[in-house]
Amino acid sequence: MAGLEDLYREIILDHYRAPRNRGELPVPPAHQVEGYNPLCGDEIVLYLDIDDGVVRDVRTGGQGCSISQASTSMMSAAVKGLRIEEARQLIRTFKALMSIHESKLEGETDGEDGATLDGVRLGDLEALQGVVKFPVRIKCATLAWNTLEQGLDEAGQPQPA
Amino acid sequence: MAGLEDLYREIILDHYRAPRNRGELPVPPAHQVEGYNPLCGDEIVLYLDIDDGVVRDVRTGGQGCSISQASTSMMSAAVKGLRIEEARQLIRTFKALMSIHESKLEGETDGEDGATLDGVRLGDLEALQGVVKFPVRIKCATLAWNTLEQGLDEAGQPQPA
Amino acid sequence: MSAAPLDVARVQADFPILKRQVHGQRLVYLDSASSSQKPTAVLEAMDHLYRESYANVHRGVYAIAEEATAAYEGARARVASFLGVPSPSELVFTRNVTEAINLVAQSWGHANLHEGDVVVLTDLEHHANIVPWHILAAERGIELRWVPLTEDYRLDVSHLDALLDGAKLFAFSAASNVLGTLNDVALLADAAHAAGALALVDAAQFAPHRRLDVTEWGADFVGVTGHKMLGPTAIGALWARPELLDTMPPFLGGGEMIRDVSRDGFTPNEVPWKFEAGTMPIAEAVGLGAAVDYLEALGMDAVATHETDLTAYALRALEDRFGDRLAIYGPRTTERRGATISFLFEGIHAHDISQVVDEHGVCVRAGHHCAKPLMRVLGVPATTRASFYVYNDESDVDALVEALAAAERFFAI
Amino acid sequence: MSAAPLDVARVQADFPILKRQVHGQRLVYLDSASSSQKPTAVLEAMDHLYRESYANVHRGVYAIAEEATAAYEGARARVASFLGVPSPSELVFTRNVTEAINLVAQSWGHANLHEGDVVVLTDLEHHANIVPWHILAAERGIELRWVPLTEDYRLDVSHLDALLDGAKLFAFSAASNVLGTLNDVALLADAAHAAGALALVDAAQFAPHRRLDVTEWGADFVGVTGHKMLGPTAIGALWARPELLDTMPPFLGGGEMIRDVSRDGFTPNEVPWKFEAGTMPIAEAVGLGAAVDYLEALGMDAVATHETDLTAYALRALEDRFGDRLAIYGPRTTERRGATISFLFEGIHAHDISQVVDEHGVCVRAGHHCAKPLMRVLGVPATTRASFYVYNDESDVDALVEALAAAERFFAI
Ligand SMILES: Cc1ncc(COP(=O)(O)O)c(C=O)c1O
Ligand SMILES: Cc1ncc(COP(=O)(O)O)c(C=O)c1O
Repeated sequence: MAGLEDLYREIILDHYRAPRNRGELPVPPAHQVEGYNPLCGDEIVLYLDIDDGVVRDVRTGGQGCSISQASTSMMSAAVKGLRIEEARQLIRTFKALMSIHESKLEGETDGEDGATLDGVRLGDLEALQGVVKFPVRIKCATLAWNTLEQGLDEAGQPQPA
Repeated sequence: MAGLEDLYREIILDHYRAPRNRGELPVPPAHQVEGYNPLCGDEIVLYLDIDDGVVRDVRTGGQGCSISQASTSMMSAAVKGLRIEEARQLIRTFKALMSIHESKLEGETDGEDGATLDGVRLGDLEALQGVVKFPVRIKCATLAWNTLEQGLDEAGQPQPA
Repeated sequence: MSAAPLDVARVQADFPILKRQVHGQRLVYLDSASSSQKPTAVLEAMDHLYRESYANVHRGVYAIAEEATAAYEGARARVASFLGVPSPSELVFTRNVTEAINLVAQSWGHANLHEGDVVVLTDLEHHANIVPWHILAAERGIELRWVPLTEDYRLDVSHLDALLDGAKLFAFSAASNVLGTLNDVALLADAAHAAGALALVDAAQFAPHRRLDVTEWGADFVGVTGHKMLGPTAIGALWARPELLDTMPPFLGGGEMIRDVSRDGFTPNEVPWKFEAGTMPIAEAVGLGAAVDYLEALGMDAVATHETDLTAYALRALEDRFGDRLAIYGPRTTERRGATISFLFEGIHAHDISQVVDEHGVCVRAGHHCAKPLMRVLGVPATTRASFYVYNDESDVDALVEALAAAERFFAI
Repeated sequence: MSAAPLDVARVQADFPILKRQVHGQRLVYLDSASSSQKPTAVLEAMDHLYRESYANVHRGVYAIAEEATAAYEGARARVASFLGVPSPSELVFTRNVTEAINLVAQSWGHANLHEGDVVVLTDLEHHANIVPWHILAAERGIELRWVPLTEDYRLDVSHLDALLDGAKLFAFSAASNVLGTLNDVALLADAAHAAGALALVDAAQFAPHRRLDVTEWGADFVGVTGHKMLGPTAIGALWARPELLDTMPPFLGGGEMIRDVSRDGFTPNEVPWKFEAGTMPIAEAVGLGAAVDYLEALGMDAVATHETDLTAYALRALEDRFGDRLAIYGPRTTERRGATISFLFEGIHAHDISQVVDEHGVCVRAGHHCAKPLMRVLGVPATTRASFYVYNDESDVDALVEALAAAERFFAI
């Protein structure tokens, strides 16, 4: 039985209370992209400043629960400065983390090497892995990432082969 | 519990085996009308020779189960020669007979005065009252009568006030 | 009509799920507006059919087929009588109220609505009474208009006549699934008729809680959904005036809804079967029949009184404990109000509240409640919603208040 | 896959209704082609959901809502796997196969069929796979063509290519509900594709009886209906190629099928939810999940073998006892044939036969079996139909033969 502390780790509540990179960027040159979670009504807006294959800046807006807000905040911090391929790799890694089945996680020692997946360092993002134990909330955690992916696509950046 | 003999009275089987008034009439002057029982696929065709407010002649065609065939046969015999208002009255009476609930019938002595309803003599038709105990078959028994009613309507005869 | 007050303890004993624990806590089910729990009588009615008299209906002449048909049509008669429907033949079974409204949109709508025609909705509709009209609007170019809300979360009828001017249909809910507001259906239906429009009532949130009489309402279409009124999933009903049902074209095509089929075409069956294509929710209809029997045995007046008392208690308890920190989206008194209470804590998302109170065994909904246009009007992305029904009592309200207090502490900044 | 033969006595013990008596006789249920009976496991799965974990799905974050959602989506995964569907997201739950076909007709059909387009059907279709196309034909002016039958009650494929020439869709059943004929689905689907048409398969009478693998068939749409395959009423399923589902417009509008709704319009949800408007048949999906588990435990190969043996026995018994007096409408051997046998006695109406055998506890269907165009081809208004399933055995065939003999005597002229 998963407890609330699995879901609401301290670092998540911290990102929720003090979200990083809130704000807007002028469009254009930035790309603006919106995401919805039809379940709970969460909305997120991303402004992506992409230049020369690099995510130079990210700003976020919208409203949502602590999980979606924290995930958005963490995502914005994690992808800023990444090359597009790196950002896409991180999206894949994060989504893979979110699709790991509860039973696998249960057997894990607490985050000892859970911090890498496919060799990608997750850092703070690792704190979100407890969400997997609350299936309904997974969409809250992935909203920012799906929106980012859509933004990268829309920004017309070539997809990796 | 109703038994088969309630449904298949001898006189019904007789009408079924030797249906009265089978055949066709030239259209026009006769009116032709068709009826279907969507449940069992029974089809009936009536030819009505109506003149001066009187059902001068009736012929019947189509295919169906013993109940629908017997009811058609009995109907044709019963309405031939009736004035239209009388025929309509008979339709109403017959349908009323068919909508009497089983429990009422159970209490009845066997046909002693069951042969009249609203003061209309039913004669042979009375034999069909056992059908009420087999709700699914009621539509077999009423098919001919509904078709007759439709025929009288279509023939443009004035409906009684 | 029973004048006896509701014996909630006895009612609770009829609902097996209430014996359940979650997270080691007593289950406090406060999400009946989403779907109600089911009494043993409903479960047993369906089980009995399957174990004793199950067969497809309208099709067989053998004994169990007759029994199943009698059970199915008997259920139609009981539901019809519960809703004040004059004749069972005016009641069409559907999967849910969503399908009932889609049936009207596609059958009546396709036959009667053309480019430029106006359908009037309200700002408090559930998506079930919005999206079917959007689909039609996109296909046909009809215009949608929206009756706004007042400050106290009621329909603002001050410009109703202007909004209804030239309208063909006014489609509105009898009770809001978010605000708890009960609308004055007869008044709205009258206004529709005065403007020459038909009135469609989404009674999903009304039928479970108040005595409903379609003829008193004077509307033209009324839809209800079984799973919110103690019935099983997969059964709902549409009542419509018989003249309308008679002339409406079929909705779905298939077995049962036809009189004849040839290679060249088909002739539809009589109502209500014209609208019941394929094998219907037989056991579910029987379950809904048992549900309305159960409600009638409780007495809808007793149900209404119980819910009103509980709502008053809950409104007071929330205000006493949380004051201004908790905003209630809906009328603050029990006047023309059902037992559905939407609220938000300043700075805490509805979703998070719901998650924390679940830890205390308390089930409340968080989200847009399938009413996104209303959420936009309210200016919030989501609310937390507690809704009460026949099996809830004051101890459930107390449990909610304690769990909310714990949630507030948990997210305290 | 179980290679063990079916232990019919054990199977019978799982079906509570078989303990029932009618007219003082043992119930001999031979109408499974109309609807099957339900094993205890199916009834208990639904009961368990309602008693332990019931809530509306996809909507709540609380524990029992999560459990209900997991049960509903888990059922989708199990049914998908039973049908060889690659991913659960390709499987849409519907009320029944009738709704599945109407969904295709209205969603795919409205988007893809225009005046003069051709849809090819066959002469052995059920109304469910005829009337939706008639409705579309009347609305859109599409042309319907019909694949005829051979003398031995199979599809005559000799002119198939000509019939399919220029067609957009070939819609046919995998198994006839009247004749018992099993069609060569892969061959028909290939022919459709060769002509540039899509293939829709009505698998209502196939899925309960034979292992079905949608990818092996290579069709584009496949519909099944739960109540004929040991599941409850009110649940069916439509599989379609994901590319099709993705591009098809929504069918019914309401909650759950949307991603966003505003006053101006809506954005549909992902598949399969795009096609699941309103509260779905939650308990019924769970029941169908339990039904396919039950069938898988029996082993579909064992089911097929059992049915083939029983059909051979029945065909022989009918012929031995009644000879030419009894006409069988369908293949005379078990090759490419299911366990559904339609027949008529010379001079005795199907309805009357059914009534008399009921007196002996034997349930058979009489009528047009929702296949009136086929009845016209056969030149009869109705047939009597006996259909066998997992819980039937040779003693049931014997009871049928005795009851038929009694009926023949009763109506002897
Ligand atoms: C071949 C076939 N298709 C379609 C149907 C319709 O099934 P349902 O009524 O469950 O939609 C049936 C059964 O009646 C059938 O046998
Ligand atoms: C007001 C209202 N209308 C319609 C619906 C849709 O009900 P269903 O999902 O049973 O069709 C609901 C419930 O979700 C509702 O509250």
